Amino acid sequence: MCNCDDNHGASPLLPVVGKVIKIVEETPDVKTFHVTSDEGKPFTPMPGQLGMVSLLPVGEAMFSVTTQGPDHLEFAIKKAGTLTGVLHEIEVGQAIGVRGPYGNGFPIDLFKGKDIVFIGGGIGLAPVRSMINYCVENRDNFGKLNIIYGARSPEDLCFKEDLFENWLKVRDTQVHVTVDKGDDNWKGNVGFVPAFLEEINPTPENTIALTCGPPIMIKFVLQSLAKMNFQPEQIVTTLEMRMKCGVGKCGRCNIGSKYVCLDGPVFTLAELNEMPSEY
Amino acid sequence: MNQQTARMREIARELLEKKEVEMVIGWEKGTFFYNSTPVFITKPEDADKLIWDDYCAVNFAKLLMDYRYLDGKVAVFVKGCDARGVNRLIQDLVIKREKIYLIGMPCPGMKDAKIAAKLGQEKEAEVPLEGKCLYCTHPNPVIYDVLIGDEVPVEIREDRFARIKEFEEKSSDEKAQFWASQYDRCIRCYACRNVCPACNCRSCVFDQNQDWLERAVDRSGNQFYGLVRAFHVAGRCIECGECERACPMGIPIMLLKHKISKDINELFGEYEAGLDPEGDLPLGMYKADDPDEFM
Amino acid sequence: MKSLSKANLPQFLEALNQSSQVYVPVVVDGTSRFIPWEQGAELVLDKNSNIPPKYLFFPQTEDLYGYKIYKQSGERTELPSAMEPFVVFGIRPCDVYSLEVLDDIFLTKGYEDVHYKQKREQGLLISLGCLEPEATCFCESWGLNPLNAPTADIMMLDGGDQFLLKAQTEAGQKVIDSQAGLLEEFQGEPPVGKPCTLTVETKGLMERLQPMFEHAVWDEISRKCINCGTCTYLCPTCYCFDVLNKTRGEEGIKYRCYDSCMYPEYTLMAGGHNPRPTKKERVRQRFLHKFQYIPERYEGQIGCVGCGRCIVKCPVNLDISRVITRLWEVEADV
Amino acid sequence: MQRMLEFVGIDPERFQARWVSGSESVKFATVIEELTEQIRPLGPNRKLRDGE
Repeated sequence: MCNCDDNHGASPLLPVVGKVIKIVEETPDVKTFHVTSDEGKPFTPMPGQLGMVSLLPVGEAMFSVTTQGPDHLEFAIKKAGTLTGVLHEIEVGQAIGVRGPYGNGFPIDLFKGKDIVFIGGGIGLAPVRSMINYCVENRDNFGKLNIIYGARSPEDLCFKEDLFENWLKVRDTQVHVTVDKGDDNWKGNVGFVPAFLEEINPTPENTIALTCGPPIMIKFVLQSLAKMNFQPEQIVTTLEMRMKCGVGKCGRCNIGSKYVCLDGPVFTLAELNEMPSEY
Repeated sequence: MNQQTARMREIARELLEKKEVEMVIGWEKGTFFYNSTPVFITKPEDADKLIWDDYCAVNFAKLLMDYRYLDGKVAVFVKGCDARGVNRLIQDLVIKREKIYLIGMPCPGMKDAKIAAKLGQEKEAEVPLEGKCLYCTHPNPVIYDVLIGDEVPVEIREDRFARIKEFEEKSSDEKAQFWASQYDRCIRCYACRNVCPACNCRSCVFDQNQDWLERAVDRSGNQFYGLVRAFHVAGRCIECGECERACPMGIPIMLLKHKISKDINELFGEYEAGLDPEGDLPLGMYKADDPDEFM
Repeated sequence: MKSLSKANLPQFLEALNQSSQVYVPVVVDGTSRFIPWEQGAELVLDKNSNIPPKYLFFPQTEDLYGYKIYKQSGERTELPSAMEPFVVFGIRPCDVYSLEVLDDIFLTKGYEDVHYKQKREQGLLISLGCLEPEATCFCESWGLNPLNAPTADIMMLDGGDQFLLKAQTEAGQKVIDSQAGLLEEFQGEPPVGKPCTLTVETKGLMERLQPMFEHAVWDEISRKCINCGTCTYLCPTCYCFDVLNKTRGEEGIKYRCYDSCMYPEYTLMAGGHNPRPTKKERVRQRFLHKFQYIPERYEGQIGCVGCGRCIVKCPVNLDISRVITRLWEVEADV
Repeated sequence: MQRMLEFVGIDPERFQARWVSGSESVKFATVIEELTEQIRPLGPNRKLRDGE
């Protein structure tokens, strides 16, 4: 877990002031913001790590870095509150504060050489995508990739370009997409992710499942995975908690004695079972 | 053990045995002789925890809000101020009268726990009454299902507006300085709001996710909080004095509340909140002959 | 061991005040707190302060950095917070230890809180031992000694008409040497203090609590709590804070201020999900954080120093020492 | 409310209450101008300021 922040001695809460160079509208309520700074990429996160995005005078909040380029970071942000509401109104060129990377990120060694089942729901695909793209860039380190993703409706599907083009070109990679409610020109599967997962029925042999989505979906996905006898150590998820400082000091994001912003947000189900169920 | 305590335990045991109520809320002995603290009894055999002594100052009305969705009834012991607190919640449509069983306790006035702690048990006789009991006008509960013991004589120990008139004589700079130094000490713990039966809004203007009040603790923010809360309970404040008793920093909050009550009495006629849940609220309705000095 | 006659105390403080700002416990409008020393200030030295000295190291509201509103360009400016040296006179051993607990939290685990660190480095502690702990004190139950704060710079005891001073660090020794004129040698026996009257069993409390997350006792304990912030804001070991900003026109200040796990919005997330929706979870979090999570996360560190401020000031007398007793009484697996 | 502002030490000449309906735009303008003229000589209001 890297804690080297470039401004040694200065407060870890001090952001780097960067700039939004591109805004992609994924869905009516999700936009992806490409952020860079004068010195290029503000920080280099591992897959699953978070960044604290601040837009003053409104406020700051923690978001997963969905993917990154050589000199920019991408944050996929759903409109859900005051800050995210304002973020959805800004234009390219807007100054934006960023600090990080925070959190432990996905345990890469656990995935090495294994087949991986990615199960995402709605905006939950954002953190999962950082791992998918990492696997695509280091394809040989990993086994078969099986991406299962669902959203409320076809227009709510995030990262359509990846889903229907880029990821299909990757070796040994299947992409299964479902929606809760289809519309007239939707040809794909219609149904909830947990049921869809059981239809696809990936084998637990030498496989790691990585899931992230709304709490209700996670509850049933975990049940389905158990039915397909995935062991708790084979299931990895990333939690959303209210985080304020991002450096394990403000005491807010604790689950038991663990701080989600430092010891998380990524936990295996085995670890979660040890922790009090208060998340 | 005084006979009120005995009677309290009897009634509680009966109510619970006959399953007329799911829970009985009363006082039990706390850590020290000057602590009588709320207790929630659900089993008849626990009724013997109940006590009635000179330190039962805690007002339960606000705690009833946690049980408004309980399917059964809740019994609660009410002094004069507690009963007005219950009326406050009924009138604000927060709890329903038929869901609570009220056991009235005529109140001789409670002793000041903070001073009792200083003086110690030997000098207990010298402990004065709580500030809020000095100006109490209704020691006998105004609403109850059953009354324990007979009513106590109503003797006004201190006119509740005396302090106000005295304070009004000061110059505006003195007043400003007084309130500045008082609210400089506020640590924004919101005990005064959380203990107040009149503060029963579902979501409060001072909750964090509404940016009306900055959480930075400074003089203007604290005064904004104190004053706005005084205005929000204007005409509904039952003057139970719990806010002043609960304040860890000893800020004289009741001065603000009594000032507003005095103004309401002068502008809209004699009125004491929480006496009759059906009556009109002075600031809740409009009369043609309402004064309008600023027209 | 040196001795300082009580008559010379004002002189002693005035002399110290020349080189570094001295803070002393004084009653301000009925509540005692640590404020800058002034000639003629009337110190309260018979019992602990209502506001803990933690406020000097971790203030209730503290500015972090300034900023200009982010438009096409945005700016944030580090605020000059060069902290001059200061002296805390009359801090009690339990509060000195509470700073050690905060050191673990603010200065370890990969990140250092620079604001707290600066104040900690600049602060010199002259601790006054408690000859007669108050009825609400139970520091001894946590293994602390009311007469001695090992990490204080100077340890002081009340010897009747004089104070007995013992330097415990170089900085402390320097202060003693600089005030040699006012001090005399003391040969006699230091006074003996009384033990705490309030005691609770704290050994093994962490292990005891680990299986009790779903225990029904939490319902019973939390019922009378009114979820105000009094206990958390007066506690010397509570450290939770919120990070916010206040804007005035084009510029603003990013600041942090105390926050309390007792408030419902503490864990409320965008989209409405709240892992601690009711009073029970919040009251449970407060006690588990002190008795289990801090010891678990910081290898046996304690989360409560038994100062008793929350016992004194809780509007409904939810007494932390009785909670501990209750947690031992109930059978573990109900 | 006027009495309360006085009670917490705001100088009485610093505030006034007027009844102006939304449609009385002329009266609204004159009332504001009047008030500003009266207040300006009193200088800035020191009270209820941030942390002074």
